[in-house]
Amino acid sequence: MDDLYQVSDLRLSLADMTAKPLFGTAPRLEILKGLSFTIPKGEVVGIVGGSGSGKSTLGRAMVRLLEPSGGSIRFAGTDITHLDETALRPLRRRFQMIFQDPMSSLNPRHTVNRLIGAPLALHGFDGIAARVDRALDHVGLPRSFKARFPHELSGGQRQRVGIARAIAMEPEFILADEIVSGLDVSSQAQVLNLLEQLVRDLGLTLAFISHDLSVIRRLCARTIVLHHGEIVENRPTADLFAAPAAAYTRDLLEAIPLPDPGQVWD
Amino acid sequence: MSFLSVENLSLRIRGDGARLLRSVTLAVRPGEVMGLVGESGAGKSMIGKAILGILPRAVELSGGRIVLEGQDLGTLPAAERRRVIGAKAALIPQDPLTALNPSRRIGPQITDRLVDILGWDRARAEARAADLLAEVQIPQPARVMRSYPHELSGGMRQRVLIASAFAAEPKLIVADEPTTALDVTVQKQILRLIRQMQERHGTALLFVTHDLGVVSKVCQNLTVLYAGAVVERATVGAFFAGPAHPYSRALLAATPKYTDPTGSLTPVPEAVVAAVRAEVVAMDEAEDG
Amino acid sequence: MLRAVVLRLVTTAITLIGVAVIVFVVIRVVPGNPIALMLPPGATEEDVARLTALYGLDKSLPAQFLIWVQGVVQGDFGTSITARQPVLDLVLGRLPATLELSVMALVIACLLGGVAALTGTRRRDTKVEGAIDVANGMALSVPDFLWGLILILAFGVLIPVFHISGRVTPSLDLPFATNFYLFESLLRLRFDLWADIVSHMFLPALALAIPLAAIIGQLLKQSLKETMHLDYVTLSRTKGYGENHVILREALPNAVLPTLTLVGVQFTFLIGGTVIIERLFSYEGLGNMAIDAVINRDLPLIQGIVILFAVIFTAVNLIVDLTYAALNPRLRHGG
Amino acid sequence: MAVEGIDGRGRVRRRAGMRLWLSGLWLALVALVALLAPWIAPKDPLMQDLFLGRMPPFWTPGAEPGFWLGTDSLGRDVLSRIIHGARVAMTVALVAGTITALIGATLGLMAGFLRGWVDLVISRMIDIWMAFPPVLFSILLIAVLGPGLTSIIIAIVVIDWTRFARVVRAEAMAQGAMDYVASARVAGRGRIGTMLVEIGPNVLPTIAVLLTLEMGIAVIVEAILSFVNLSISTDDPTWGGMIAEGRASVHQAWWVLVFPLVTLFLTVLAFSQLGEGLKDRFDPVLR
Repeated sequence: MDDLYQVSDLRLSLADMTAKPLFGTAPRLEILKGLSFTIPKGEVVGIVGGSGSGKSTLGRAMVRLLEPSGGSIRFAGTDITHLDETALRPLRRRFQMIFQDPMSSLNPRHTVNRLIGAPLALHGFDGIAARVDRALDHVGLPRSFKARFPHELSGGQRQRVGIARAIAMEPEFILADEIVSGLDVSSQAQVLNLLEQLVRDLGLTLAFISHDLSVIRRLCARTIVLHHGEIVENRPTADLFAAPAAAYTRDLLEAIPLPDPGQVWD
Repeated sequence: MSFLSVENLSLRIRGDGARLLRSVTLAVRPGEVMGLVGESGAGKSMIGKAILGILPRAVELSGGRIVLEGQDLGTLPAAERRRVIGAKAALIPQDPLTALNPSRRIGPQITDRLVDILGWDRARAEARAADLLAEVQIPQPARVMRSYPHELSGGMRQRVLIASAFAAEPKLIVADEPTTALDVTVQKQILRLIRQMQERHGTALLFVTHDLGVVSKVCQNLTVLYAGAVVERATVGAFFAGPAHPYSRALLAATPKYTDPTGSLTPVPEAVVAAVRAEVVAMDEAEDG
Repeated sequence: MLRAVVLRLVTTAITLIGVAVIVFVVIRVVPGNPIALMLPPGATEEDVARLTALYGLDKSLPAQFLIWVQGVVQGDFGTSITARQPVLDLVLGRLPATLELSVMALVIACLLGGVAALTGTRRRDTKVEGAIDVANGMALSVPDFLWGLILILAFGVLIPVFHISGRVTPSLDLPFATNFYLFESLLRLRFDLWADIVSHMFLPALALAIPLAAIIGQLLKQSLKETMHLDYVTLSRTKGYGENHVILREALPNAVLPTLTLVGVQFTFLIGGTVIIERLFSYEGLGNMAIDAVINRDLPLIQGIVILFAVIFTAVNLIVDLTYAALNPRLRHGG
Repeated sequence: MAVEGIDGRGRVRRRAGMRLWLSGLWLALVALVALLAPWIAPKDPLMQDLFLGRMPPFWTPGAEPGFWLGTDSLGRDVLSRIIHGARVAMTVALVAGTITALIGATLGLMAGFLRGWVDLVISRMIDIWMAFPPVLFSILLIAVLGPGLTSIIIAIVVIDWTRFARVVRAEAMAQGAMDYVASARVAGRGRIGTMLVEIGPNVLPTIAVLLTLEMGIAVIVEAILSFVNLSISTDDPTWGGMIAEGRASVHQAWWVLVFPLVTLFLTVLAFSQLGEGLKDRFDPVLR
């Protein structure tokens, strides 16, 4: 069993609250329209797409924050498509998620120590204090930050706490959902380098969701391109950049403004 | 001959006196496209806001002046200043989703400036609006003018805002991160549109952005800011061939470039940040005497 | 859409039935026999039994409820024990007084609250806004009952400019065909009567209005200030418009909507407040009658009044929802 | 926007600190007076003397020495009755407020976070409760339960739990949509655990504000019930009872209405200002 994730014909529809009539129920909107792919152990895969492509929904389905309405997701051989919360709990440690907005994903009333340590306690880890220290070391934050609250950190530091919380659980898989899109280029580069190094050092399997192909290129061995809830391309990143097969991928690539006045837009 | 000149502009936060802009000097020629670049907190959008007279209440002008076509805006009475700005300058805002009033139809949101401030008659203003909508490639302009903002997509709304900015044939347009909220494919179309319109109308453009890639596509000249101070001024050609200031160099190195697969990104080194910060502090000390 | 309307009607019906059941059960455990109160001293056991049977009080609770519901469906809410008149007539006779009071209070609240919100927004981040916030805070934390007492002292006793009891000066000759005195006096162009009625209603209406005015002032100001930060407001400034235009034309129409739904709920609280305010000002409305009904253990009358209040509350909520839909361009144009 | 907040923040904190102190001080005073009532009241609050009826307060001509705030129509000392009335007011505020908060907040938290059928049942109940005029409902309940302190407390709890349930439900729903709740699920925390550990602390400030407000409301409800003559027995001194008496004789003896009214007003105001002050204190960003 080499594939950590096996996703086949994944479908998901959500209630469309924007079209909800004043009284009554909202119509359902199909977000994911039958996706199939696998993620081998140890691979870093990029998931890219525009707004409304369904990339974040796919991520949330993979870590089972959302329940798919069709198809299946297997994680390490276990079918997790419709598992209930109790059955999922022992598995939860093994797939972790880093969120886009660290301000809303870190409980404003908990200290950094508690944010990283409480999930560990929940899963019966021993030596929690030492593990929290080590996680902070890993992400390059001073140990003295343990006493701080999220609002006392900068954006880049908060995102590091999010990463520390995920890796402290010693997971097999991490899902990173647009984790650098809110950051300035300088902290963006720092966080990306950190993630790259952690993947190498800890042997993680990583899915990296982004709207930005340039970021994907640096980090990911393989790239899945989503468009309107369907996979339009799923290939090694180098191939994809050298010769994009799908028209949408080509458009996407050409539209990226390079920091180079030599690039000409027709 | 520059028709917009910002001279030694300094801004502070009212009350605690924290500096937002430190003696910024800037000159824009008619028809020029000038990029204002910097990371968050660099004060780049504050310059545009100061020019357009829409600074937040908590910010005060602590020095310098803004001259638009020979008129020092600071010397004009408030109502007159608003009228001058309304007639000569315009804004393309960042977020097309919040920049159109959801309870008013599109048409009046384009024509209101022409009718109320410039005194055009309504029929002429509406004809002008329809022409502009056609110019920004909106199909069925007459129908769009009767719709409400929520009936249009994000890209369409940004086109409406561009049309609206050009309505009064302003001499200067400030574009404040106009494509940050859009997908890259839409961004490309919008950037090209802004550039086309600017060339056709001969308008000067002050383009505020954090994205060096966008600057290289749109601007002729650029000004790099750090902590409210100008770090570097250059033509786009010279800058991307090799920035003069170490901070600009570091910023360029930290910008991802997908055509360059092996080169890993270099975060802005701490030493560079410390050096540029020291420069800024030195400026402050010189100013405080 | 049809399904949605049906759903809404069903939930409304559940609410009303729930209210009816609760009142029915609660008042039937009232200690003290209402029949005994009605009869002159020295009435025989037989008299009591006869009257008990007449009002159906000898049957089981579910049976009584069924009889009552059957009656209600036919428009018969029973007969008041104390007044010996049909409950429906009594209640409908008093309803106009309470409605006029509530609507007058609502109008005052909207005026006061609107002015406070607009002034606070126009002068935001200044001492004026601070003063408005303090006034709002005080108005909000003290309920209508206390405002009523304070108004009685201030404008009824200290500077006696308004009447503090009743609905109209009793010696006046009333030519009215309905009980909507305020409305009808205007229609008949009897401004003398109208002034007298307003002078009676003003203080109780103001007492009811003060807390609601504070809520409107606070919510609308907050909503306006949030709207003032949005890009379309900024854009309007760059076009050359001044502060007043920006607040009134750009911000206000959008700020009113979120305030509206909350004001709907608060208006039902205001109507609920008429019960004690009418008592305080001896104003002859539904609420005053309700308190008498409780004190006299007039079961059919209590039931009728409570149900009527519940109907009014649900109707107000429905009207608010419909107004919201009518004002919101997103819903109006099926976006 | 960050820029705009900076100026305002310091001002908010200063004002909040002030009102926290003032309202705390007043409430402490009322509580102390309630505790020590039998020892500090200058007269017996029940003692009637028809020859001393409607004596004005001490600074007016015709005042009777020893009766500082005057007497009511039965010649009872107004000051002593206010002091003794504080006992009922404080008991009702603390006991009814706390029980109402516990029940209402728990139901609201469950409805807002657990959703599903729990929410359906609780929301429907809230709807039904909201269709009652609260004052009439409380009068009705007292008529059923009979007068007395316990009845008042029960009536307040039965009627006002929705005030907590509604607000806490909305707040829990808003907090439940935040990503920190999703991240707790990713960490493997169960539904109940998430509700108590993650959501709980974030709705606590809201509950605290509502609680102090409710304490003020409880005092008012007691006063209203006394006013319609349904509270405690008519002899026992309560602020509401005194106000009812004062209202009846407002043209002859204003002081019988004014003094208990001012006391009640200040107490209710202090409770709500205490809540607002606490909310700012609790806010981790403002702290």
